[in-house]
Amino acid sequence: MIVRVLFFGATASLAGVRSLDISLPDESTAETVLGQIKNKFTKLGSQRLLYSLNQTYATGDEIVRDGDEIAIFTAVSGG
Amino acid sequence: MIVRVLFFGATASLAGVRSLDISLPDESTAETVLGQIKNKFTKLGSQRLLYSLNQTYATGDEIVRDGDEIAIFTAVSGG
Amino acid sequence: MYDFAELTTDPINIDSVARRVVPPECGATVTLDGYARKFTKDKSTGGVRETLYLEYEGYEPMALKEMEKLIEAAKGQFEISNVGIVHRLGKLEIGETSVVISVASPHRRAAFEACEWLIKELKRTVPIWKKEVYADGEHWVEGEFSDTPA
Amino acid sequence: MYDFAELTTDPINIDSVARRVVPPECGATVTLDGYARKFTKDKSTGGVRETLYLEYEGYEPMALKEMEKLIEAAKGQFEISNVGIVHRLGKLEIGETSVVISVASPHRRAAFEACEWLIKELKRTVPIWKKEVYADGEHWVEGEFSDTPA
Repeated sequence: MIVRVLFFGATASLAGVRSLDISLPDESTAETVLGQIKNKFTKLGSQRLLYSLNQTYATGDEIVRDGDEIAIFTAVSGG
Repeated sequence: MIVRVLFFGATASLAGVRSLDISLPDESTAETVLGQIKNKFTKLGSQRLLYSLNQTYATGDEIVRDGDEIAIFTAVSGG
Repeated sequence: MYDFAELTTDPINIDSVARRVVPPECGATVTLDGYARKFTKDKSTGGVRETLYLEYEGYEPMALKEMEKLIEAAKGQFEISNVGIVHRLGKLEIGETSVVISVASPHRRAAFEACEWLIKELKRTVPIWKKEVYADGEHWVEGEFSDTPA
Repeated sequence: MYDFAELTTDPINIDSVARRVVPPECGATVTLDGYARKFTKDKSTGGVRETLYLEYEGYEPMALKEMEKLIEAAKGQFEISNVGIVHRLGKLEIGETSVVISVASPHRRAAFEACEWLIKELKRTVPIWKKEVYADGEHWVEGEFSDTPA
Protein backbone atom coordinates (compact mmCIF):
# COMPACT_ATOMS: atom_id res chain seq x y z
CA MET A 1 0.00 0.00 0.00
CA ILE A 2 0.97 3.60 -0.55
CA VAL A 3 0.97 6.35 2.07
CA ARG A 4 1.55 10.03 1.39
CA VAL A 5 3.99 11.78 3.74
CA LEU A 6 4.04 15.57 4.15
CA PHE A 7 6.65 17.85 5.72
CA PHE A 8 6.26 21.45 6.91
CA GLY A 9 8.56 24.21 8.10
CA ALA A 10 11.70 22.79 9.70
CA THR A 11 11.02 19.19 8.59
CA ALA A 12 10.50 20.23 4.97
CA SER A 13 13.73 22.16 5.16
CA LEU A 14 15.67 19.27 6.75
CA ALA A 15 14.19 16.58 4.50
CA GLY A 16 14.66 18.72 1.41
CA VAL A 17 11.21 17.70 0.14
CA ARG A 18 7.67 18.76 0.99
CA SER A 19 5.94 15.46 0.25
CA LEU A 20 6.58 11.91 -0.93
CA ASP A 21 4.73 8.64 -1.33
CA ILE A 22 6.10 5.62 0.49
CA SER A 23 5.27 1.97 0.04
CA LEU A 24 4.54 -0.10 3.17
CA PRO A 25 3.34 -3.57 4.15
CA ASP A 26 -0.35 -3.77 5.14
CA GLU A 27 -1.14 -3.31 8.84
CA SER A 28 1.80 -0.93 9.35
CA THR A 29 1.38 1.60 12.15
CA ALA A 30 1.95 5.34 12.07
CA GLU A 31 5.05 4.78 14.17
CA THR A 32 6.45 2.43 11.52
CA VAL A 33 6.04 5.18 8.94
CA LEU A 34 7.85 7.64 11.19
CA GLY A 35 10.71 5.14 11.68
CA GLN A 36 11.09 4.63 7.94
CA ILE A 37 11.10 8.37 7.34
CA LYS A 38 13.76 8.90 10.01
CA ASN A 39 15.92 6.22 8.36
CA LYS A 40 15.50 7.82 4.96
CA PHE A 41 16.05 11.41 6.12
CA THR A 42 18.73 11.13 8.79
CA LYS A 43 18.69 14.88 9.52
CA LEU A 44 15.25 14.39 11.05
CA GLY A 45 16.65 11.90 13.58
CA SER A 46 17.78 14.58 16.04
CA GLN A 47 14.43 16.40 16.03
CA ARG A 48 11.58 16.05 18.49
CA LEU A 49 8.83 15.27 16.04
CA LEU A 50 5.04 15.33 16.05
CA TYR A 51 2.94 13.65 13.43
CA SER A 52 -0.60 13.40 12.23
CA LEU A 53 -2.62 10.74 10.42
CA ASN A 54 -5.28 12.09 8.09
CA GLN A 55 -5.05 15.54 9.68
CA THR A 56 -5.45 14.36 13.26
CA TYR A 57 -2.58 14.12 15.75
CA ALA A 58 -1.24 10.54 15.87
CA THR A 59 0.06 8.72 18.95
CA GLY A 60 1.86 6.01 16.97
CA ASP A 61 -0.14 2.80 17.19
CA GLU A 62 -2.73 3.78 14.60
CA ILE A 63 -2.95 1.35 11.66
CA VAL A 64 -2.38 3.20 8.40
CA ARG A 65 -4.27 2.36 5.22
CA ASP A 66 -3.66 2.78 1.54
CA GLY A 67 -4.05 6.42 0.53
CA ASP A 68 -3.65 7.77 4.06
CA GLU A 69 -1.86 11.08 4.66
CA ILE A 70 0.80 11.41 7.33
CA ALA A 71 2.39 14.75 8.19
CA ILE A 72 5.63 14.99 10.17
CA PHE A 73 6.61 18.23 11.83
CA THR A 74 8.27 19.96 14.77
CA ALA A 75 6.33 21.57 17.63
CA VAL A 76 3.99 24.18 16.16
CA SER A 77 4.84 27.89 16.42
CA GLY A 78 1.83 29.77 15.11
CA GLY A 79 0.00 32.56 16.86
CA MET B 1 -18.98 83.92 45.51
CA ILE B 2 -20.47 82.11 42.54
CA VAL B 3 -20.18 78.38 41.81
CA ARG B 4 -21.30 76.71 38.62
CA VAL B 5 -23.34 73.53 39.04
CA LEU B 6 -23.73 70.99 36.25
CA PHE B 7 -26.15 68.07 35.86
CA PHE B 8 -25.91 65.07 33.57
CA GLY B 9 -28.18 62.23 32.52
CA ALA B 10 -30.73 61.43 35.22
CA THR B 11 -29.92 64.51 37.34
CA ALA B 12 -30.30 66.85 34.35
CA SER B 13 -33.62 65.20 33.59
CA LEU B 14 -34.84 65.41 37.22
CA ALA B 15 -33.59 68.97 37.80
CA GLY B 16 -34.93 70.13 34.46
CA VAL B 17 -31.75 72.13 33.82
CA ARG B 18 -28.25 71.22 32.70
CA SER B 19 -26.38 73.95 34.57
CA LEU B 20 -26.88 76.90 36.88
CA ASP B 21 -24.82 79.36 38.89
CA ILE B 22 -25.41 79.55 42.61
CA SER B 23 -24.32 82.15 45.10
CA LEU B 24 -22.71 80.96 48.35
CA PRO B 25 -20.96 82.35 51.41
CA ASP B 26 -17.16 82.09 51.34
CA GLU B 27 -15.65 78.93 52.90
CA SER B 28 -18.64 76.81 51.88
CA THR B 29 -17.90 73.13 51.33
CA ALA B 30 -18.87 70.92 48.42
CA GLU B 31 -21.37 69.22 50.72
CA THR B 32 -23.05 72.56 51.39
CA VAL B 33 -23.50 73.05 47.66
CA LEU B 34 -25.04 69.60 47.35
CA GLY B 35 -27.43 70.36 50.24
CA GLN B 36 -28.55 73.60 48.62
CA ILE B 37 -29.11 71.88 45.30
CA LYS B 38 -31.16 69.12 46.94
CA ASN B 39 -33.32 71.79 48.62
CA LYS B 40 -33.80 73.61 45.37
CA PHE B 41 -34.48 70.50 43.25
CA THR B 42 -36.49 68.24 45.54
CA LYS B 43 -36.71 65.45 42.95
CA LEU B 44 -32.98 64.90 43.46
CA GLY B 45 -33.52 64.18 47.15
CA SER B 46 -34.37 60.52 46.64
CA GLN B 47 -31.33 59.83 44.46
CA ARG B 48 -27.99 58.40 45.51
CA LEU B 49 -25.77 61.12 44.18
CA LEU B 50 -22.11 61.50 43.34
CA TYR B 51 -20.45 64.82 42.77
CA SER B 52 -17.25 66.32 41.54
CA LEU B 53 -15.39 69.55 42.24
CA ASN B 54 -13.46 70.92 39.28
CA GLN B 55 -13.71 67.59 37.46
CA THR B 56 -12.41 65.47 40.32
CA TYR B 57 -14.63 63.31 42.52
CA ALA B 58 -15.52 65.17 45.73
CA THR B 59 -15.92 63.63 49.18
CA GLY B 60 -17.81 66.62 50.63
CA ASP B 61 -15.46 68.55 52.91
CA GLU B 62 -13.61 70.34 50.10
CA ILE B 63 -13.77 74.13 50.35
CA VAL B 64 -15.22 75.59 47.16
CA ARG B 65 -13.97 78.83 45.67
CA ASP B 66 -15.41 81.45 43.39
CA GLY B 67 -15.65 80.15 39.83
CA ASP B 68 -15.43 76.49 40.81
CA GLU B 69 -17.39 73.88 38.88
CA ILE B 70 -19.45 71.26 40.68
CA ALA B 71 -21.17 68.43 38.83
CA ILE B 72 -23.91 66.34 40.44
CA PHE B 73 -24.85 62.98 38.97
CA THR B 74 -26.01 59.42 39.60
CA ALA B 75 -23.69 56.40 39.50
CA VAL B 76 -22.01 56.32 36.10
CA SER B 77 -23.18 53.83 33.45
CA GLY B 78 -20.73 54.11 30.58
CA GLY B 79 -18.88 51.25 28.94
CA MET C 1 3.77 57.88 23.67
CA TYR C 2 1.18 55.59 22.22
CA ASP C 3 -1.40 55.97 25.00
CA PHE C 4 -4.64 57.78 24.29
CA ALA C 5 -8.04 58.50 25.77
CA GLU C 6 -10.70 59.88 23.47
CA LEU C 7 -14.39 60.63 23.22
CA THR C 8 -16.12 60.60 19.86
CA THR C 9 -19.61 60.82 18.42
CA ASP C 10 -18.50 58.91 15.30
CA PRO C 11 -18.54 55.12 14.90
CA ILE C 12 -15.45 53.49 16.40
CA ASN C 13 -13.28 51.23 14.26
CA ILE C 14 -11.73 48.56 16.49
CA ASP C 15 -8.82 47.94 14.14
CA SER C 16 -7.75 51.57 14.15
CA VAL C 17 -7.80 51.66 17.98
CA ALA C 18 -6.00 48.33 18.42
CA ARG C 19 -3.32 49.11 15.86
CA ARG C 20 -2.43 52.47 17.38
CA VAL C 21 -1.16 50.92 20.61
CA VAL C 22 1.28 48.51 18.93
CA PRO C 23 4.96 49.22 19.64
CA PRO C 24 7.73 47.25 17.89
CA GLU C 25 8.84 45.27 20.93
CA CYS C 26 5.40 43.97 21.79
CA GLY C 27 3.83 40.63 21.15
CA ALA C 28 0.12 40.93 21.73
CA THR C 29 -2.76 43.34 22.04
CA VAL C 30 -5.96 42.57 23.90
CA THR C 31 -9.02 44.60 22.97
CA LEU C 32 -12.33 44.88 24.75
CA ASP C 33 -15.20 45.99 22.59
CA GLY C 34 -18.47 46.86 24.33
CA TYR C 35 -21.64 47.51 22.43
CA ALA C 36 -25.28 48.40 22.70
CA ARG C 37 -27.43 45.40 23.62
CA LYS C 38 -30.81 44.82 22.09
CA PHE C 39 -32.30 43.12 25.14
CA THR C 40 -31.79 44.13 28.75
CA LYS C 41 -33.19 42.79 31.95
CA ASP C 42 -35.32 45.13 34.01
CA LYS C 43 -33.88 44.80 37.53
CA SER C 44 -37.17 45.68 39.25
CA THR C 45 -39.50 43.37 37.29
CA GLY C 46 -37.05 40.72 36.07
CA GLY C 47 -38.59 41.00 32.62
CA VAL C 48 -36.69 41.52 29.39
CA ARG C 49 -37.04 44.81 27.54
CA GLU C 50 -36.18 45.53 23.95
CA THR C 51 -34.09 48.64 23.46
CA LEU C 52 -34.59 50.61 20.24
CA TYR C 53 -31.39 52.62 20.54
CA LEU C 54 -29.12 54.19 23.16
CA GLU C 55 -27.80 57.60 23.99
CA TYR C 56 -24.57 58.15 25.86
CA GLU C 57 -23.89 61.43 27.59
CA GLY C 58 -20.55 62.33 29.11
CA TYR C 59 -19.12 64.99 31.38
CA GLU C 60 -16.48 65.29 28.74
CA PRO C 61 -13.48 67.05 30.36
CA MET C 62 -13.81 64.96 33.54
CA ALA C 63 -14.40 61.75 31.56
CA LEU C 64 -11.16 62.32 29.67
CA LYS C 65 -9.28 63.04 32.91
CA GLU C 66 -10.64 59.88 34.53
CA MET C 67 -9.76 57.80 31.46
CA GLU C 68 -6.22 59.19 31.56
CA LYS C 69 -5.98 58.39 35.29
CA LEU C 70 -7.05 54.82 34.56
CA ILE C 71 -4.37 54.47 31.91
CA GLU C 72 -1.73 55.77 34.30
CA ALA C 73 -2.92 53.45 37.09
CA ALA C 74 -2.98 50.43 34.76
CA LYS C 75 0.55 51.13 33.59
CA GLY C 76 1.70 51.29 37.19
CA GLN C 77 -0.01 48.06 38.10
CA PHE C 78 0.54 45.78 35.09
CA GLU C 79 3.53 45.02 32.85
CA ILE C 80 2.02 46.68 29.80
CA SER C 81 3.35 48.97 27.12
CA ASN C 82 0.48 51.02 25.77
CA VAL C 83 -3.20 51.61 26.33
CA GLY C 84 -5.84 53.20 24.11
CA ILE C 85 -9.39 53.93 25.23
CA VAL C 86 -12.09 55.39 23.00
CA HIS C 87 -15.65 55.89 24.24
CA ARG C 88 -18.47 56.89 21.99
CA LEU C 89 -21.09 59.48 22.95
CA GLY C 90 -24.43 60.48 21.41
CA LYS C 91 -26.95 58.19 19.77
CA LEU C 92 -25.95 54.57 19.15
CA GLU C 93 -27.86 51.97 17.20
CA ILE C 94 -28.13 48.44 18.63
CA GLY C 95 -24.91 46.52 18.07
CA GLU C 96 -22.74 49.60 17.57
CA THR C 97 -19.55 49.79 19.59
CA SER C 98 -19.80 52.06 22.63
CA VAL C 99 -16.29 51.58 23.99
CA VAL C 100 -12.98 50.10 22.88
CA ILE C 101 -10.05 49.48 25.21
CA SER C 102 -6.82 48.15 23.68
CA VAL C 103 -3.79 47.12 25.73
CA ALA C 104 -0.45 46.11 24.22
CA SER C 105 2.10 44.19 26.25
CA PRO C 106 5.20 42.09 25.74
CA HIS C 107 3.44 39.12 27.41
CA ARG C 108 -0.24 38.62 26.73
CA ARG C 109 -1.19 37.66 30.32
CA ALA C 110 -0.62 41.25 31.49
CA ALA C 111 -2.65 42.62 28.57
CA PHE C 112 -5.62 40.40 29.44
CA GLU C 113 -5.46 41.38 33.11
CA ALA C 114 -5.05 45.10 32.44
CA CYS C 115 -7.83 45.20 29.84
CA GLU C 116 -10.26 43.47 32.19
CA TRP C 117 -9.29 45.80 35.05
CA LEU C 118 -9.68 48.87 32.82
CA ILE C 119 -13.22 48.10 31.66
CA LYS C 120 -14.29 47.31 35.23
CA GLU C 121 -12.85 50.62 36.49
CA LEU C 122 -14.13 52.62 33.52
CA LYS C 123 -17.67 51.44 34.28
CA ARG C 124 -17.21 52.52 37.89
CA THR C 125 -15.44 55.86 37.60
CA VAL C 126 -15.68 57.54 34.19
CA PRO C 127 -18.57 60.06 34.16
CA ILE C 128 -20.59 58.80 31.22
CA TRP C 129 -24.25 57.80 31.36
CA LYS C 130 -26.34 55.58 29.15
CA LYS C 131 -29.98 56.14 28.29
CA GLU C 132 -31.96 53.23 26.91
CA VAL C 133 -34.80 54.20 24.62
CA TYR C 134 -37.72 51.75 24.30
CA ALA C 135 -40.86 51.81 22.16
CA ASP C 136 -42.82 53.10 25.18
CA GLY C 137 -40.34 55.25 27.08
CA GLU C 138 -36.76 55.78 28.05
CA HIS C 139 -34.54 55.25 31.08
CA TRP C 140 -31.22 56.62 32.28
CA VAL C 141 -29.28 53.58 33.44
CA GLU C 142 -27.73 53.90 36.88
CA GLY C 143 -24.45 52.13 37.54
CA GLU C 144 -23.39 50.36 40.69
CA PHE C 145 -23.24 52.97 43.42
CA SER C 146 -19.98 53.34 45.29
CA ASP C 147 -19.22 56.05 47.83
CA THR C 148 -15.69 56.52 46.57
CA PRO C 149 -15.52 56.01 42.81
CA ALA C 150 -12.04 57.47 42.68
CA MET D 1 -23.88 30.50 13.47
CA TYR D 2 -21.37 33.24 13.89
CA ASP D 3 -18.31 31.06 14.61
CA PHE D 4 -15.53 30.90 12.07
CA ALA D 5 -11.98 29.65 11.61
CA GLU D 6 -10.05 30.95 8.63
CA LEU D 7 -6.60 31.12 7.11
CA THR D 8 -5.63 33.98 4.87
CA THR D 9 -2.57 35.38 3.14
CA ASP D 10 -4.11 38.88 3.13
CA PRO D 11 -3.73 41.45 5.93
CA ILE D 12 -6.25 40.89 8.73
CA ASN D 13 -8.55 43.71 9.78
CA ILE D 14 -9.29 43.35 13.50
CA ASP D 15 -12.56 45.28 13.29
CA SER D 16 -13.97 42.99 10.64
CA VAL D 17 -13.12 39.90 12.71
CA ALA D 18 -14.41 41.33 15.99
CA ARG D 19 -17.65 42.63 14.51
CA ARG D 20 -18.55 39.31 12.87
CA VAL D 21 -18.93 37.52 16.22
CA VAL D 22 -21.39 40.03 17.71
CA PRO D 23 -24.88 38.65 18.35
CA PRO D 24 -27.74 40.92 19.50
CA GLU D 25 -27.97 39.55 23.05
CA CYS D 26 -24.30 39.98 23.83
CA GLY D 27 -22.53 42.64 25.81
CA ALA D 28 -18.84 42.41 25.08
CA THR D 29 -16.25 41.05 22.73
CA VAL D 30 -12.66 40.37 23.70
CA THR D 31 -10.10 40.23 20.91
CA LEU D 32 -6.53 39.01 20.98
CA ASP D 33 -4.33 40.39 18.26
CA GLY D 34 -0.90 38.82 17.84
CA TYR D 35 1.71 40.32 15.58
CA ALA D 36 5.19 39.95 14.23
CA ARG D 37 7.81 41.22 16.68
CA LYS D 38 10.84 43.14 15.57
CA PHE D 39 13.12 41.86 18.31
CA THR D 40 13.27 38.31 19.65
CA LYS D 41 15.47 36.72 22.23
CA ASP D 42 17.72 33.92 21.07
CA LYS D 43 17.11 31.14 23.61
CA SER D 44 20.58 29.60 23.15
CA THR D 45 22.68 32.77 23.38
CA GLY D 46 20.34 35.05 25.35
CA GLY D 47 21.07 37.81 22.84
CA VAL D 48 18.47 39.87 21.03
CA ARG D 49 18.06 39.45 17.30
CA GLU D 50 16.38 41.79 14.89
CA THR D 51 13.89 40.12 12.58
CA LEU D 52 13.47 41.57 9.09
CA TYR D 53 10.20 39.80 8.35
CA LEU D 54 8.39 36.54 9.06
CA GLU D 55 6.90 33.71 7.10
CA TYR D 56 4.10 31.56 8.40
CA GLU D 57 3.42 28.16 6.90
CA GLY D 58 0.41 26.05 7.75
CA TYR D 59 -0.78 22.53 7.20
CA GLU D 60 -3.94 24.15 6.03
CA PRO D 61 -6.69 21.51 6.20
CA MET D 62 -5.47 20.23 9.58
CA ALA D 63 -4.97 23.78 10.91
CA LEU D 64 -8.59 24.62 10.08
CA LYS D 65 -9.80 21.41 11.75
CA GLU D 66 -7.77 22.12 14.87
CA MET D 67 -9.05 25.70 14.99
CA GLU D 68 -12.62 24.42 14.71
CA LYS D 69 -11.96 21.90 17.50
CA LEU D 70 -10.69 24.70 19.71
CA ILE D 71 -13.81 26.76 19.07
CA GLU D 72 -16.00 23.80 19.95
CA ALA D 73 -14.00 23.06 23.10
CA ALA D 74 -14.10 26.72 24.20
CA LYS D 75 -17.86 26.85 23.73
CA GLY D 76 -18.23 23.75 25.87
CA GLN D 77 -16.01 25.15 28.60
CA PHE D 78 -16.94 28.83 28.84
CA GLU D 79 -20.24 30.75 28.82
CA ILE D 80 -19.60 32.36 25.46
CA SER D 81 -21.72 33.00 22.40
CA ASN D 82 -19.45 33.17 19.40
CA VAL D 83 -15.81 32.77 18.46
CA GLY D 84 -13.90 33.89 15.38
CA ILE D 85 -10.29 32.93 14.66
CA VAL D 86 -8.31 34.14 11.66
CA HIS D 87 -4.65 33.24 11.20
CA ARG D 88 -2.50 34.74 8.53
CA LEU D 89 -0.05 32.71 6.43
CA GLY D 90 2.76 33.71 4.07
CA LYS D 91 5.11 36.65 4.42
CA LEU D 92 4.40 39.19 7.17
CA GLU D 93 6.14 42.47 7.74
CA ILE D 94 7.09 43.47 11.29
CA GLY D 95 4.06 44.71 13.20
CA GLU D 96 1.51 43.05 10.93
CA THR D 97 -1.18 40.99 12.61
CA SER D 98 -0.54 37.24 12.46
CA VAL D 99 -3.60 36.07 14.36
CA VAL D 100 -6.88 37.47 15.62
CA ILE D 101 -9.16 35.67 18.06
CA SER D 102 -12.48 37.32 18.94
CA VAL D 103 -14.85 35.98 21.56
CA ALA D 104 -18.32 37.42 22.23
CA SER D 105 -20.15 36.66 25.46
CA PRO D 106 -23.04 37.99 27.53
CA HIS D 107 -20.66 38.60 30.45
CA ARG D 108 -17.18 39.82 29.69
CA ARG D 109 -15.38 37.64 32.27
CA ALA D 110 -16.07 34.52 30.17
CA ALA D 111 -14.89 36.25 27.00
CA PHE D 112 -11.56 37.20 28.64
CA GLU D 113 -11.05 33.67 29.95
CA ALA D 114 -12.00 31.96 26.70
CA CYS D 115 -9.87 34.27 24.56
CA GLU D 116 -6.82 33.69 26.75
CA TRP D 117 -7.41 29.91 26.70
CA LEU D 118 -7.84 29.91 22.91
CA ILE D 119 -4.57 31.67 22.12
CA LYS D 120 -2.68 29.39 24.53
CA GLU D 121 -4.17 26.28 22.91
CA LEU D 122 -3.78 27.61 19.37
CA LYS D 123 -0.05 28.07 19.98
CA ARG D 124 0.14 24.49 21.25
CA THR D 125 -2.00 22.56 18.79
CA VAL D 126 -2.69 24.31 15.48
CA PRO D 127 -0.18 23.15 12.83
CA ILE D 128 1.29 26.46 11.74
CA TRP D 129 4.99 27.33 11.85
CA LYS D 130 6.79 30.64 11.92
CA LYS D 131 10.10 31.38 10.21
CA GLU D 132 12.06 34.42 11.33
CA VAL D 133 14.21 35.97 8.66
CA TYR D 134 17.25 37.98 9.79
CA ALA D 135 19.84 39.99 7.87
CA ASP D 136 22.22 37.01 8.11
CA GLY D 137 19.98 33.98 7.99
CA GLU D 138 16.66 32.49 8.91
CA HIS D 139 15.20 30.16 11.51
CA TRP D 140 12.09 28.03 11.80
CA VAL D 141 10.80 28.70 15.30
CA GLU D 142 9.98 25.61 17.30
CA GLY D 143 7.13 25.78 19.81
CA GLU D 144 6.96 24.17 23.21
CA PHE D 145 7.11 20.43 22.68
CA SER D 146 4.29 18.38 24.14
CA ASP D 147 3.80 14.64 23.55
CA THR D 148 0.06 15.04 23.24
CA PRO D 149 -0.86 18.30 21.58
CA ALA D 150 -4.43 17.17 21.05
